[in-house]
Amino acid sequence: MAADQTTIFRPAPSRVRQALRFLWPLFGLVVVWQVLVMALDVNPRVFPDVPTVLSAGWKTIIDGTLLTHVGASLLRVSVGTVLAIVTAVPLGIAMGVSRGISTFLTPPLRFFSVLAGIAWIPIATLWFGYGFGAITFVIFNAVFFVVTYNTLLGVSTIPMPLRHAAASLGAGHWQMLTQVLLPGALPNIVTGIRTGMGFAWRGLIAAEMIATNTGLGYMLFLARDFYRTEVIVFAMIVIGIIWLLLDRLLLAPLERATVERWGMVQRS
Amino acid sequence: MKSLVLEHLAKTYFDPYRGTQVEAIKDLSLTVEEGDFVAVVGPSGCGKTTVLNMIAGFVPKTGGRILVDDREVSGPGPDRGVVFQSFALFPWKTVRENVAFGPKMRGVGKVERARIADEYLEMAGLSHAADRYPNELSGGMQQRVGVVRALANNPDVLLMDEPFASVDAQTRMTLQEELTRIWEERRPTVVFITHDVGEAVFLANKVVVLARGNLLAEVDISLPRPRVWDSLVHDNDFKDLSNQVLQLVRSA
Amino acid sequence: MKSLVLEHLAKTYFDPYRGTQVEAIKDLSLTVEEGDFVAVVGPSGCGKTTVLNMIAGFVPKTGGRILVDDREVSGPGPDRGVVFQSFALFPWKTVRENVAFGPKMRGVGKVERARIADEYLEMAGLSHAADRYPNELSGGMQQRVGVVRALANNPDVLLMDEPFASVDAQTRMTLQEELTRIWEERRPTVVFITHDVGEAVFLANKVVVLARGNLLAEVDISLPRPRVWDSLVHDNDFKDLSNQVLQLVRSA
Amino acid sequence: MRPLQTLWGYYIRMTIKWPGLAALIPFIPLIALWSFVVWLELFPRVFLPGPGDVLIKAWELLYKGILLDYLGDSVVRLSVGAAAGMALAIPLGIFIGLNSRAHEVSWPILLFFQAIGDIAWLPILLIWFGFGLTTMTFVIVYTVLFPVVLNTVLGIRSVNPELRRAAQSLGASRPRILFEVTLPGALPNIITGLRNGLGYGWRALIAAEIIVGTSGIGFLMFDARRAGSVEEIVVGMIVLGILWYIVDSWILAPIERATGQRWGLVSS
Amino acid sequence: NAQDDDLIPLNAGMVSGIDQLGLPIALEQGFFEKHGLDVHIANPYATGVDSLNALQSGEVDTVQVGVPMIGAVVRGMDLVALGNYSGNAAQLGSDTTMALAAAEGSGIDGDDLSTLKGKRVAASFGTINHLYVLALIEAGGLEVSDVNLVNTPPPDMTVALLADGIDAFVGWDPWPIMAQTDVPGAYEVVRGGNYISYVGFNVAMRDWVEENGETIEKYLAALSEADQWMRANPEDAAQVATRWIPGLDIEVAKEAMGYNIQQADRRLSANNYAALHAAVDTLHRLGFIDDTFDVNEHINSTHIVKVMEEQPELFSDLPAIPEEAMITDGYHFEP
Ligand SMILES: Nc1ncnc2c1ncn2[C@@H]1O[C@H](COP(=O)(O)OP(=O)(O)OP(=O)(O)O)[C@@H](O)[C@H]1O
Ligand SMILES: Nc1ncnc2c1ncn2[C@@H]1O[C@H](COP(=O)(O)OP(=O)(O)OP(=O)(O)O)[C@@H](O)[C@H]1O
Ligand SMILES: [Mg+2]
Ligand SMILES: [Mg+2]
Repeated sequence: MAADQTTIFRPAPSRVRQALRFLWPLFGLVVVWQVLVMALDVNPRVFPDVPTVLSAGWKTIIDGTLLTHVGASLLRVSVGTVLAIVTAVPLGIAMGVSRGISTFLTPPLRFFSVLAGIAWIPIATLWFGYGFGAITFVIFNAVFFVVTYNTLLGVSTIPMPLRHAAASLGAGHWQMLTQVLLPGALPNIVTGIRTGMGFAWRGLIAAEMIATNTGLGYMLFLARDFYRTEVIVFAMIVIGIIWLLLDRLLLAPLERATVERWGMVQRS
Repeated sequence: MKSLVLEHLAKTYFDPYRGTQVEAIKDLSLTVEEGDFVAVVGPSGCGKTTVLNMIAGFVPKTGGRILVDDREVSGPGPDRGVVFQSFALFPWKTVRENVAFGPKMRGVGKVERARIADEYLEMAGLSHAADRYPNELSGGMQQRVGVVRALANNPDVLLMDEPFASVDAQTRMTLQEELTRIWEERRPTVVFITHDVGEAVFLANKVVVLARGNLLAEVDISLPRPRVWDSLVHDNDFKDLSNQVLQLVRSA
Repeated sequence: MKSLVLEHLAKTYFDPYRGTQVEAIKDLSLTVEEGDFVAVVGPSGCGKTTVLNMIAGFVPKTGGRILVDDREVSGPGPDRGVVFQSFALFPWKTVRENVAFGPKMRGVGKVERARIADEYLEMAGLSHAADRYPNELSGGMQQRVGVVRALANNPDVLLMDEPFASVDAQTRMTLQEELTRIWEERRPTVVFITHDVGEAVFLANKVVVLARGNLLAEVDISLPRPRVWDSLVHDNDFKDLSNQVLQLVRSA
Repeated sequence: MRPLQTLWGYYIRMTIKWPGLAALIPFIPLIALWSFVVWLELFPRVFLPGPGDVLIKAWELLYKGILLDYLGDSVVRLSVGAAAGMALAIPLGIFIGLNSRAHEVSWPILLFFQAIGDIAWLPILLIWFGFGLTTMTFVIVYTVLFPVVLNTVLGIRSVNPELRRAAQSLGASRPRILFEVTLPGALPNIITGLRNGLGYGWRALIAAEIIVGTSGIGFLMFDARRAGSVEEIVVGMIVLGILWYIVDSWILAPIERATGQRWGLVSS
Repeated sequence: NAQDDDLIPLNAGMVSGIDQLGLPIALEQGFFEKHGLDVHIANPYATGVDSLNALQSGEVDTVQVGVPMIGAVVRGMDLVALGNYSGNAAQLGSDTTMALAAAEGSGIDGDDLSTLKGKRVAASFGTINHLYVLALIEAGGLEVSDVNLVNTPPPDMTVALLADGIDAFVGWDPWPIMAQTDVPGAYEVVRGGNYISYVGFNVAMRDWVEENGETIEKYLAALSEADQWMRANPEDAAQVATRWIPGLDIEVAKEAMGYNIQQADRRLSANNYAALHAAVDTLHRLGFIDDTFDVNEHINSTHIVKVMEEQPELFSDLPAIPEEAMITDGYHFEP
């Protein structure tokens, strides 16, 4: 006979344990990296080992340059991303709600969604100015389309009866938006933002090629020009960590408190 | 409250993928007086929900007219409260928030609408579950939330689609009596879909029998009010009327 | 066919967000003989669906044991067919494909399983809707699809959660008689949840009354078979048994 | 307001009558605006060429045979990358969506790498894989991966668990459940993931072709740019936009209509 | 003269730029075949760094690269410079192909470079124009921190100037020339001026160099002949430029070619050792690289010297290398 199938409830793990559980795969990755570099005896110009990267990173931390770069990049990413989210979510909802708007906007949306940020740079510079304007545009362009498409999907998967129920309980347009469409589309919006912000960081790196003397992308390009692979890898790690933190501190709690709790998606 | 007039109402569903069509409602005329209570019965798939959805303004009609207080229906509105066959609770709101949704839309203050909600939850025997989310409720509990959510909004016209189908016999009787009480107090115009013939006769002033998208019969129920189950179960008029309606549904 | 034994079954739902818990089933012991037909009644929220879900292997129990033919249940399986309270039809399959799903999983050939499906759809009065998708059906039609989908798979144990709640009186009687016929023919072990006391007494050999997560009573129904509505409605034993069960539910 | 409304109503009716027009009309105001800005001479022509200039340049490139050649190269790279990306991302997404242990282990790693742009990887990839199809494919796969995985995971986690239960108790084995229940249920999300992923994969290709490229649309755009011509950039953008438009509206959108919308999972 | 099948195959890489044109010209004019080589030119790379990556990955045998070589050598890439693709052996100081262009009203004055103070100036960091702007700043009596330098890829410089994102930029041709035609009011502040010595070498990996001495000599000879042809026919060379650099305007190409041929000198002299050394030194001083290296180890002048000795006619139109800068076998540069 099978062992007792009874499941005993386990209390939610503590914050520390949760963090550890989240971090150990990353530690594993670092170990694999170091072992691979040592085992294959990789040239540091091709791929540096862990201590080299750490000491290169340490140097930038001490002399304060890292902080400047991170600060500059964070500012650019936040402005671009926030602009994109506040335009994309309403647009996605409008398209999900109105057939007319969606027929009108689908073709341009489709057309522009593949146009890379770097292709826009010469034109964006003309329109929005060199430097901050163009950079913001490139980041915006990276985030906007994913969030729009995911919001659109989110809105159109809300079961019709829910929208009907709200309408017949007297919800006006605004209330429909805040009480039904936004929460209903939330799982998809979160995934859209999660994907979009990932692309925002990528867009940033492309954008910081131009008109800058600060930022992680700048740091990365400069390192590339002088073959400082360990600085490149360090910058990549910093970008990854910042993004992880943002996701852990902003998106994941939002997800847990809302869509998972409401039973709209299964818990992970 | 408001009167309700259906004139040569028709609804055909199109399937754009297959190019076929389903005539759900063929030609339906019906007048419901202000403050009247009409029950609609009929075989599964005869078009009851479709009619209700058109009155509520959810699905566009393909013919005829629907007048609520002499004004043609153009979309959903809080004057017509709806209880859905599929409950349609907001998963992202607790039970209390679901019930308080209508008052909130009307701009009722936080404390007051919690009070309203709790009052109705009490009535539905759901006080203990007020803080749960819908996915933590049993089927019957969800249905009751759907019912009181519509009642709490105090609409002029109440459109109810098999509101007690998933509720046990005992709770059902309580709810039926509560509904009668509320109706007598406020006199909303009610359209009540049910499969339970006894329920239809117990509640309504008039029972409408639908069959394959058409009106088959209207039966006036002139039983005295207030009606209570304890006395009615043994009432011969009640039995006769029930039997009459049952025969009609069977013949449909 | 298979017997079914519940021993000190318990189920507590935890809400990890709020840290609260709901004791849905407290301590339930019950034996259902091979080929028996048991109806479960009880107030809304008393734990009927929870028990069914545990027998089906969908939700983990938090205490006790469930034995199907002396083997402990460890997960869902085709030996136990389920009719869901919320239908659970596959939206991406037509009605026929939904019904043919079980046979398809068993590896029945295309032609044969279409034949099986059509036979059952005929029985449920749904032949005309065989090629539609679930979202194009009325509530009662969806429910009937859910019922015949389970029947078509010919399981040893049949777990049915208010399978006829959304079906009109006439169709319901037909389905009840069909179910009786099928049960007499194949003798699956049936656990049938319903809110309709008459239905419970009409169908079952034993009616189990649940109350707040506990077993309140078991009532043996020794009415002769085959049972048909036309004769039973006037049968006094039937009336007495129904009343007895109704009183039990009310007292719950 | 009034005439606008009538115009809008007219537009809606027209698009219902001739759906083909719906794809063209929204671009008319865009092109008009573009021409107008050029006509105003707000910016020197060399920086913002007009539609006419671009058309002439496109014709010239077409005539020389370069455009089609390069387009062919890009399409091959993209197809290889997209195919590899989908082949990797969809199964991975399914695996992570179904298996909570896999989710726990891979999620931090996924998010970490998500933000690190392909451009950052390029210098390292070039040393590893050289200037060939492998690098291109890697970059595209890398870009396609994240949106598709994230969306697939969401899609799978939001399939109603009751449907999976129904299938199980009808005797479906795990693989059968996957194909008969989980995948169709997650399909709307998977398609949106593909739409985002492939769209951005296209962008990554452009970025890669600038550096790695020896041919291709991205190369065409930036090769000329290195000598100061913007026209090729605009030609490239238009070609890419049209191409993606075709892919989306002839492949993705029809799948969407025939599945999610038809099944009533997604309102149209 | 040589038979087709006797030709020695060679893969060469370049970056698309006017100063690199000697390579394609040698191909188009048949100089490679004439010198017994079958050269294949990979499609031009975007930047010098990319061309070095290509070299590292084995895609090409030799490339033409300038300052990016320094970073690579510091990080352990064993590169050897074999000749100049652009530079000047006859004198110290050669930068005619670069200029500082400024926007109208920027107030930057070519006669007084201290006017650069506080201005936003774009340069491509890690390239020769970076070194050039650093020298200009020094010449103006300023500190690097007095000027707001921003990193910008060359193609974006003109549009940046137009959009008023920068006050001025330094760049190689054709960008300063184009700025004057495309950006209303833009003007050339300084052109060349021998502030620095150009670094632009034919570069290969040491292993390869050690095994292919003869091939290298043929290669350098062919390129030298191409340079000579370019110096003699600048108009025709400009035509070639428009073919190899799509989008390049012929008028711009002609003007740029006029400057370019002043630096089309394949020879090596002590001046080129000094140029590389100075570049390494500057970058190290400013902290862009952690380490320096001995330029003697990474310049191999043997092969070009041999060509110069055996085929002097290829260089007959060039100014003679001054005695003190002449290099002989066993030459060792002392800073
Ligand atoms: N997922 C869940 N999380 C928390 N509580 C739950 C969950 N599912 C059910 N419950 C609670 O367990 C109790 C029993 O629910 P169950 O669905 O078994 O009732 P039921 O007897 O089937 O009722 P009904 O006749 O209304 O369908 C109820 O109080 C319900 O709120
Ligand atoms: N969205 C739809 N598309 C196509 N046909 C539909 C749609 N909705 C309903 N129908 C069809 O219209 C008819 C009437 O459906 P309706 O839901 O009104 O029935 P009903 O009387 O409410 O039945 P029940 O008692 O089973 O709920 C049915 O034949 C149904 O299949
Ligand atoms: Mg209905
Ligand atoms: Mg239940």
